[in-house]
Amino acid sequence: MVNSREKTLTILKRELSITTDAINEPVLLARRSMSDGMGAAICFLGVVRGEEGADSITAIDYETFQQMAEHQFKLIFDEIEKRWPIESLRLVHRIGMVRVGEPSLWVEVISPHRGEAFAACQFLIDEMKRAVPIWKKPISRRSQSAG
Amino acid sequence: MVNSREKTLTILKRELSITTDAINEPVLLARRSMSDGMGAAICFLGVVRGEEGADSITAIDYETFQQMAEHQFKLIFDEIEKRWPIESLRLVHRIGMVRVGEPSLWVEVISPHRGEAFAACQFLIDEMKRAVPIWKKPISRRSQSAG
Amino acid sequence: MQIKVTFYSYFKDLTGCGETIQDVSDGTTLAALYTQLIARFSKLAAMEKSTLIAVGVEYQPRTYILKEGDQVALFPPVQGG
Amino acid sequence: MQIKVTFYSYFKDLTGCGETIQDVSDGTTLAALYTQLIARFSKLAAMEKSTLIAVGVEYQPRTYILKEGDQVALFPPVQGG
Repeated sequence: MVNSREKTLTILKRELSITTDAINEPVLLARRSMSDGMGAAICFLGVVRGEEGADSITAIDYETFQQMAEHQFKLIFDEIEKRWPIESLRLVHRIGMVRVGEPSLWVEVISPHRGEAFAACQFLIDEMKRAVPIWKKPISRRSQSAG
Repeated sequence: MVNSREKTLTILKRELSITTDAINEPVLLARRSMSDGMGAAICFLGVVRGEEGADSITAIDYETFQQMAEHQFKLIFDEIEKRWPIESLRLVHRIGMVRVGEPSLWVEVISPHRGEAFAACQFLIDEMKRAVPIWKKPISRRSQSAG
Repeated sequence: MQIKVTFYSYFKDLTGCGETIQDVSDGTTLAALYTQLIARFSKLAAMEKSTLIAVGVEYQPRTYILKEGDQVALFPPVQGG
Repeated sequence: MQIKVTFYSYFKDLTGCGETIQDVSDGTTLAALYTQLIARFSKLAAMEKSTLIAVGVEYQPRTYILKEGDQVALFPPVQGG
């Protein structure tokens, strides 16, 4: 599943979950571990907004091609491992019906300094939006089924 | 305390705490509120690392000029309010003795989209390091008092 | 040979199905496969430029030559997050 | 007039005190105040270029002219986080 890899600076602790379960931030937070050399942790939370374009929505129905999504996330994690010294990378993407106000994405990056944590976290989300097969179907307030 | 301000896009909910109390992430997380229009929340945690330069340390003793620090943070918050549509900005900086592995800084930014949350969070930390009167005294493993 | 083709997102609505089998001859490229699928599912024609194509779990260019056992997935631009 | 001057971080070690009172004449700038302080606390001389100076809770340039009641703070570059 993993491309040829160059020598990396640190061993990356990776956790990836693509799941219909609700994202439970306190539980995820309680499972965090950071070694003495780590000085920065960033968490990003993506939440379903009440409007999608001009439309007012009640939820987004997320669909994925799960096996490929997991593989594409692994490729992105590999690339991050090559570029930045990251100790821990955890990502949860919720799929299925996610109501307005609920999180669909949770990302945590732990690294020695904040610069690389910010860079890796933004790279991860950008690349996800480019390559990971996940799609959104907004559920509109009126029809409850419009696309 | 606040400079002349241009018309802002959103009302900024601001919380600032410069305190000797330990940073309690779960409690801070439980107090988060996001309105329906908000799609992104970023948390940054800065943690005391086991080495400062070449030296191995056990803690950092943070000192502040508190009244000025609070004012300078307010100026930075004002500037962020002008630049990005941020709904909520919360920052806790711990002062006094902070041991290795413990957080000294916690920042949370909530905004409609992730771009502005990342930008505002990085701007806030950069500006803090430029202008807010807080100083570090590393406590070395050997002397327990070296500067 | 027979190639299994899976559709995701609103491509399922355009084709009216989640997957199909397409008979192709040796040496068929993904571009040629797409043309054959348009003949069966005309609504795919408008999507040709923006369609992403994977073989297995990897993206492949239109010049990719299909081989026995390949599973192809067609879908619109992704939008996770 | 008398100006209260406060030192922070290792400037307290350099001067041996957390604060002091400096007598200055009308029209004295922060630059001139600093020169007077160096006469009393010689170790400040090496720090002149990197010193940050605030009056009250605002940073001020060296050209700032002191007035009655001003409280001045001198400190090295800040390093929060």
